[in-house]
Amino acid sequence: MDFFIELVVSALLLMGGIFVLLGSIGLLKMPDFYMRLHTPTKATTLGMGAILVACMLLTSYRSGGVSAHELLITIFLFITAPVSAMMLAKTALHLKVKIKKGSRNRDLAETAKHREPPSHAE
Amino acid sequence: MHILFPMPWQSIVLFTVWLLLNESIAPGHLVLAAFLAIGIPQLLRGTQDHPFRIQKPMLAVMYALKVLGDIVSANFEVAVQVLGPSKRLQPGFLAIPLDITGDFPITLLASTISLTPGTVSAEVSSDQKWLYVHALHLVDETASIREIKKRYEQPLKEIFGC
Amino acid sequence: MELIYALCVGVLTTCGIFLTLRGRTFPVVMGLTMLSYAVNLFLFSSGRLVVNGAAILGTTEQYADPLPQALVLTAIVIGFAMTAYAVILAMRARADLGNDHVDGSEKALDMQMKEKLK
Amino acid sequence: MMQHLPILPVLIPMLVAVLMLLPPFSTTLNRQRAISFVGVIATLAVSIQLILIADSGIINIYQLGNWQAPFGIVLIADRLSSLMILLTMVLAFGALLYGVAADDRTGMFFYPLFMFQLMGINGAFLTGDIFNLFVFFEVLLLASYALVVHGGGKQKTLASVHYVTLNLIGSALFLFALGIMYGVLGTLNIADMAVKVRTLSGADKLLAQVGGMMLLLVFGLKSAMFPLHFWLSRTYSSVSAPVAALFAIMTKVGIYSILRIFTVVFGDHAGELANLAGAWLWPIAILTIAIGAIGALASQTLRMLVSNLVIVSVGTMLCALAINTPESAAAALYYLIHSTLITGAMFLLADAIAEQRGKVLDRFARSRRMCQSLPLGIAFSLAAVSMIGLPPFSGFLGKVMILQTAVEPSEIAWAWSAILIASLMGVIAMSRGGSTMFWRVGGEPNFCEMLPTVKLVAVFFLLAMSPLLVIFGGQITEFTTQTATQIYQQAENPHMLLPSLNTKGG
Amino acid sequence: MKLFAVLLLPLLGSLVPLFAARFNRTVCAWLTAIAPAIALGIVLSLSPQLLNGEVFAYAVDWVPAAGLELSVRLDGLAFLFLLLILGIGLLIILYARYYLSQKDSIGRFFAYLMLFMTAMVGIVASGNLLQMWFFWELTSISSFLLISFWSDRTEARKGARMALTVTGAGGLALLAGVILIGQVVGSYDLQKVLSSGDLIRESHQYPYILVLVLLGAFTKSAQFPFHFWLPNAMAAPTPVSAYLHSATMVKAGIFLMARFYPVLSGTDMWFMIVSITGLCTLLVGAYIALFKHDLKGLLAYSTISHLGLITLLLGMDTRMAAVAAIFHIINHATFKASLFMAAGIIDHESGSRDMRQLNGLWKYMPYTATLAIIAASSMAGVPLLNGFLSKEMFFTETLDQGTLGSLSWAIPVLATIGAAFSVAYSLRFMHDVFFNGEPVNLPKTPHEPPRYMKLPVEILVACCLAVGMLPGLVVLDLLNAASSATLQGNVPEYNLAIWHGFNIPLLMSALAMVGGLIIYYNRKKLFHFQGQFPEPDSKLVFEAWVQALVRAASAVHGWIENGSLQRYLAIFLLMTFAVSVVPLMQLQETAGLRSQLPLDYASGTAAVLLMLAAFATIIWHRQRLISLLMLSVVGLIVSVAFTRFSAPDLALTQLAVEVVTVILLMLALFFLPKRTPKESAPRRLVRDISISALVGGIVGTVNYALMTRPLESISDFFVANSKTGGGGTNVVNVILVDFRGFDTFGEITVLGIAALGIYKLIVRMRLYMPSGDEFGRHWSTDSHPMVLSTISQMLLPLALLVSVYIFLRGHNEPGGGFIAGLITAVAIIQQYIANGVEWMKERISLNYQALIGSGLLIAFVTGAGSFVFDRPFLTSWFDYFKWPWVGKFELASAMMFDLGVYLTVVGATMMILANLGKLTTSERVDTRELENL
Amino acid sequence: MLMICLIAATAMVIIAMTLNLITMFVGPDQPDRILALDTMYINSIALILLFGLIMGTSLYFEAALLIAMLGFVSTAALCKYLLRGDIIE
Ligand code: NA
Ligand code: NA
Repeated sequence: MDFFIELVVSALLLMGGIFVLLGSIGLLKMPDFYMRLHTPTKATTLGMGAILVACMLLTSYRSGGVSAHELLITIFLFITAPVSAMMLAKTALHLKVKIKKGSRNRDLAETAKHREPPSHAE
Repeated sequence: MHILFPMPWQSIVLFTVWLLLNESIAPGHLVLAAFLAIGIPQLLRGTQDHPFRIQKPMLAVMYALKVLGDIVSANFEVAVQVLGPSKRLQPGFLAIPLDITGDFPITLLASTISLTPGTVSAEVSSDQKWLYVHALHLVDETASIREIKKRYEQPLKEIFGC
Repeated sequence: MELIYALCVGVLTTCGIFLTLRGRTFPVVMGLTMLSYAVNLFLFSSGRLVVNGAAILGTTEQYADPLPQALVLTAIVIGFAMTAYAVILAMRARADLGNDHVDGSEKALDMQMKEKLK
Repeated sequence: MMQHLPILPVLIPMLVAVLMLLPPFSTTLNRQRAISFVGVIATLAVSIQLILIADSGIINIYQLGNWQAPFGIVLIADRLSSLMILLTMVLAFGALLYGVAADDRTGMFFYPLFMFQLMGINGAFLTGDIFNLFVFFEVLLLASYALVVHGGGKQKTLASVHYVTLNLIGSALFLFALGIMYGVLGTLNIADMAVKVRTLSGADKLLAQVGGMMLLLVFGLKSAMFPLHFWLSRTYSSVSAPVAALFAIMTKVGIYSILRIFTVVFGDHAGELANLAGAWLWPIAILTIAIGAIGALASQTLRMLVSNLVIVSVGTMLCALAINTPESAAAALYYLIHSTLITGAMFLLADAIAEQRGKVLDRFARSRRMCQSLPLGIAFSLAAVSMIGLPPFSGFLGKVMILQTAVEPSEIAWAWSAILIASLMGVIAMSRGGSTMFWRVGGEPNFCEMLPTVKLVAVFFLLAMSPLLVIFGGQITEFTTQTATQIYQQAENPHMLLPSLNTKGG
Repeated sequence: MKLFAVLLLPLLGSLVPLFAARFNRTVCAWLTAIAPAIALGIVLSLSPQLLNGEVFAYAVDWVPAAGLELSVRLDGLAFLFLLLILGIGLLIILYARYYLSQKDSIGRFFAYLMLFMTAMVGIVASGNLLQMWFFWELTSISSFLLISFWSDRTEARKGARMALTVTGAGGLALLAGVILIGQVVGSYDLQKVLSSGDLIRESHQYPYILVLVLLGAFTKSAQFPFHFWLPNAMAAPTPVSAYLHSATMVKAGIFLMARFYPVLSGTDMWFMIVSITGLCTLLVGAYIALFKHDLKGLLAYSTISHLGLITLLLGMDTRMAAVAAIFHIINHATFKASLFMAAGIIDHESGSRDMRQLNGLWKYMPYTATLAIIAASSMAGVPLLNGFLSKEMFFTETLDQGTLGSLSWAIPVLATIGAAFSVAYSLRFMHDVFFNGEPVNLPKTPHEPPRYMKLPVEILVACCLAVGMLPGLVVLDLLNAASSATLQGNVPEYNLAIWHGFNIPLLMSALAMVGGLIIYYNRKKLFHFQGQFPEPDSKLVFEAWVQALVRAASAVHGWIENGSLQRYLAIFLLMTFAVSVVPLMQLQETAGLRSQLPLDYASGTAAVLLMLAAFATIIWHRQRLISLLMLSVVGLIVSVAFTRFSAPDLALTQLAVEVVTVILLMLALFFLPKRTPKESAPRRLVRDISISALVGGIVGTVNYALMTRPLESISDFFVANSKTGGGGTNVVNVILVDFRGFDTFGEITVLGIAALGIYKLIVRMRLYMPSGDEFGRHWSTDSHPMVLSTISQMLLPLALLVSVYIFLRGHNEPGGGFIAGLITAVAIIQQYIANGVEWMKERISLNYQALIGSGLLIAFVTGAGSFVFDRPFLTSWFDYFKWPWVGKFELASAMMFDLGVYLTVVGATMMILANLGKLTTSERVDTRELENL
Repeated sequence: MLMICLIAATAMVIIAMTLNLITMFVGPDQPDRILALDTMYINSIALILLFGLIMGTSLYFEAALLIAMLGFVSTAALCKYLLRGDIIE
């Protein structure tokens, strides 16, 4: 196998694995929900992207053609992940989950919950 | 034309996706793809409440690439934040005043913000004038807002002309 | 691999049955769902476990037994129909009987528990 | 079309049911009634044709998709399945006739579900493939779930919760059993299973034994054998009348399956697994009779009483199956025919009686006099005498034949005492109940709502089968004897059911 | 044919009154009488041969499999009984016409009566034991109807039930006895059985046969201790009592003993059981009869006593005793029937049957009194009457036997005492009713009955006199014929003279007469003595027993079937464990010889995750949402496992189904309590955990044992024929739509039915919607978040595209109609979630029911299409086509079938979910208080 | 090297899934659990793709695609449930 492709694929795979793992570590480690929300939305999505690209490269190489359908999953994840995150944030606002002490603009959470403009806007 | 392609962008996407799915540009698939690209939008006529028009396609591509880059670079930042002690983080909420209008552009902006580092969109105010965002490490509130507006909202406003 | 597979099937069966033995309709439905997972895995494995042998002609040398797979597919669909019916029936029971106990009344409460509650 | 005859009892009800989901039939009840009758009568005609063919000794094997057994699914129209189909359709005709009078308006989809139920039952009787049997079990079960709640009401809902849950566990068990059978035998065709079971030994034999016993429980649950009978009385006594009548065949699906599988696959010729069920069937049969008899005595309503007598009848048939000879199987089949039709009639009758007794319904309590106590009384005495197995109606004949087939002293001791004592309990319970309902009456009814004639016609249609079964007892027992003989021949030589044809006709 | 006529005529006769009831009662009676009269004529026409000892037998097959024949067999014994049944039956018809009142339905009465007559004729004229039993039980049923004729009277209903229960029980015992005889002899043919006496007596079943047959006989003939039903059967109209309870039905038991006399008698067991039972019955009946103030009660107990006497005779070890028994059957029938009728007349004309009220009736009805006194004298055994003759024979035989060995002397002594009581109650009947002062408070002033009501009594009394005075002329031939039929051999020499000279039997008679007079003279003291004992009303006692039985049954039933689903499930599961554990215990090695797959860490970890999630599901089962989330994890990992083990189709299906299920569960959870209350005690938990673990252990063990053993399966065929025969490379899909398409056909039907059933459940569902969550928080006001709605709408066409993709490739690669259908359904559901029901209704209006219907119809038509080509249902067809420029492509009937699957799946899933969703579009009601947590 | 990286990536993904399950256990709130489930869905896509790469087949691609689609639907439904109770209204 072409060493270069192997190298790239390996690197992508490792990167993907690491980001996926990081996303999940962050999910467990972060002190409040909103902070936990960040890591899977970003890290996991990126990790997935990396793995999918590796997948694409490797499959294309192995089959000798162009394998691009993994791209679909990637696009799909990039479209849906932020929406999921937003829905979750919305849910968290609604349920008034605990916000880490010392967070800034904690009052905005209440305003956001009611979908009102921030108080300083009036 | 409008009858055949009520939503041209949708048809293009469907056409492309079909070929991607089948990983083939064989004539048979092209025919099938064309058929589906016409047929499905016809079938779903009226189910798209948020029509949009892309005024500047090239800019859109640029925007996508920029966001992609931001995602990659930003993630390393997040990696550090995750691995490092979280006590040092200073999270907080932001309320970003919106200049763009329309469901689709706002959705796109919110999604971009969520994907890019440090911020997650949380809620849109019911009048669609404010976007609430949670930031993982909020140092300068106004600077962050300005950065977001400039980096993401502005291009979107141009792309969709809204 | 077979051992841990069987272990999983056993555990799923155990948990599914435990839930179906509860006194409320919702856990019972959950238990039935869980049990159907166990059943599907069990039926599936009656063709023995094969790795990388999907029964698509031309993709591999050693094919996994396709027949149990077809059976499981049928079983999944039927299981879905059954579960769906059970779920709605649970709702209907709640509507008709006023509570979600499987016997339609809470008087069938465990005797010991009753004493305890006193 | 003649060679497609075996599949028509499945296809006709299905087609009728499906058409009723679509316009123009989905819109009016009258059209649904009409097409349902057309469907049932057509299927009845087919079943008569089937039994005529079967009576000439031909086993009609229908290879679906033109795939050769054991690879494809086959339908087997032999004497036994043809008999069961005919029985089902006669019962269905009566139930449908009764249903037309009122019950079709008390809930949705009565006719489609009724026809789907028939499809499931007929399919279960015809199929020669064990997994396909599972599928048709599910068809008939789901249709029955939906029919149980037909008409609505707390009792039905509650009965349904129990019925559905127990049967869901039963379905899971069925699949476990199928997994084991396939895992050991590598085949699903019943005849092929029979061929392969003979060669088993060692661990394979033990595993197949587990699978076989699980199958027994699955069929036992359907047939309401002790201790899996708990669903029966509450379900049967709360569902609407035509549904209950149709359900009379449901327990028989279990009995049929036990007869088929535990004769052909696990029968006398099953090598080390010969007579697998025998040791268990005896105590189960006796206890089933006992619990049914006890339940009959404890019953406070006619429908409850009939339900418990159904359990007794199940135990009686299981006794015959436990004896496990062609003669006992023949006797069981005769008894099965009788029991199905009379149970069906009795449930219809119970509903008619309940309708005329005001709010007392079918409870054994003092009430006003029935408006039509004469026809109902005649019907009741006929049904009651038949049901508890006294002459001159069909109940006694089946019972006598089952008693006759017990030959071993221990068989005689157990089976006879159980069956005869249960009969006595039946006599006590039925005479108490009947005399209370018909004779312990106070005052004339203040208003008189006559039953629709068609309801009485339905009741008497099914009831008339009982004397006919006695009058033509010779011919019918001749047929059941040949049926049983055929089943035992299949057990001896399963290759009868495995024709070697070309793999694909093209 | 003549013979069958004897049997069929009464049967036809039972239909006559149903039609004749419209005429007046006399006509009805006459019409009814025609059939039995002809039958009697036929019997009499055969009398020369029958009296000569000839046997008429004719049989046709009825149910050969059961050994049941339609047979008639007439011999001397049958002849005797037929005369009694038909002759007295005719008299009863005449009598009943006057006895029954206007408001009684005479048609119904005669119909029952004739039915009963048919049954009796059937018993005595039967040449097949099963047929005999058939009619035996028919007598129980018809007598039930007759006794309960006045069904509005409690005692009639209870008496009838008691009679039915006791005689029915006896009948069942008889059935067992008959079948045993049939098994020993190998036939139910009476002639064969009668000639197999030794075979039966020597078989080891003999004791059982004897006891069972005698149980039948004793219950029917009201022998002690089964005698109690007879007095209570007196609630019947008197013609019934006269017919059934004196002349015929109770004699059926005697007939049975006589019939089986050649087969069953002759052993010590027979003698002991029969004679002691007879003796006890004789004494008990005679004693109690004296104390009955009710005329019919007295007669009933006297009947019991006389039946005991006959039984005793049959139980004695001399052949002559049997002859005496037969003789007494005749005599008892005549005098007792006439006495009953006389009692009926008295009751009818005076309105009372109580002997404390009835006094001095001689003045009012001297003619009837004369008849009654003659009959009662016969009963007492007064010379010149028939009762005397048979009683003398009885006494003779008591002296002649050695049944009880050295205690045999007791029999004559006790017989004499019994006879004395018999004289006493006969005296009471005569004296207390017709003399003994004036009537007390009678409801009516008594007078003679109508002319023809007396006629039957006159005829019977004439018989008593004729037999009593001219026995040799009147009855000798008949007695001989009946006796020889009973004994199946020569009748011993005997002399039917009125006068045998001074001998011991005569002395015994005299002693009995004197004793009877003394007893009756001292009756006041005896009544007083007897009055000290509480008189148990057997009706109440019996009813109490039945009640106790019912209560016990209810208790046992309630204990077993306590209405708890949890218990039923537990029993079911334990049963499963029980049947599986037996073979598994014999399994030496769990693991087989098949080489196992190596365990990789990823699979191992996934398995651990699966198990953890499963445990978490049950640990959190009381917090339902969390439990549901855990269940989703289980489903997810199961899907992943399917990909790991080479089942892509399964993975796809499992995933799709799982999501739909979770959505469904969430929809349901909205209406259900959000938490499960803690209601299982620790012991219950331990029980449940044990059951679950036992069954789970079995399943796991079996699974392991299976997987580690090699398998020879039919699957190679599918792999080999998938492409060539089915036209697809995805073998699983080809199996689904072709090899085993019929399964799929059933499967989609199941789905369709489920949807219909669910719709049925939903339509009538009345559920309150919670206005807030489990913590009482109000719901969010944003019903359809803009971002979700936007993205969902955008994804809809893509999802449809994917489902088309999955659909089209199914035949060759993972996918197919079912998965495609689920994807489409999920895409639509997503729109429901994101945009709401209203939005969907405006934009996509699909008739889901029609969708299911057309899906199933397409599958059906595809399958049935092969009929056109004369192939079996679902025979598939495929071919490759070339289209210029586009290229080669395949068309297959399987795709059409798959389309049917697709439509059904979409229709069914949407019908379930969308309708469930619509439930909530109605007004929200605040019902937080309903949520009891 | 490729195989090692594949196995390493698989290991990391499976560890990530384990962590997700732990998150689901510890919560503390319902959104946390849903988020963890959502992440688990995505991680399982990675797992399936990696399995495919290791085995050298792309037969499981559709499964991965489907998880991506269905995971989203499931998460949206769960959030909707917590927000509104009624997911289809
Ligand atoms: Na007196
Ligand atoms: Na809703």
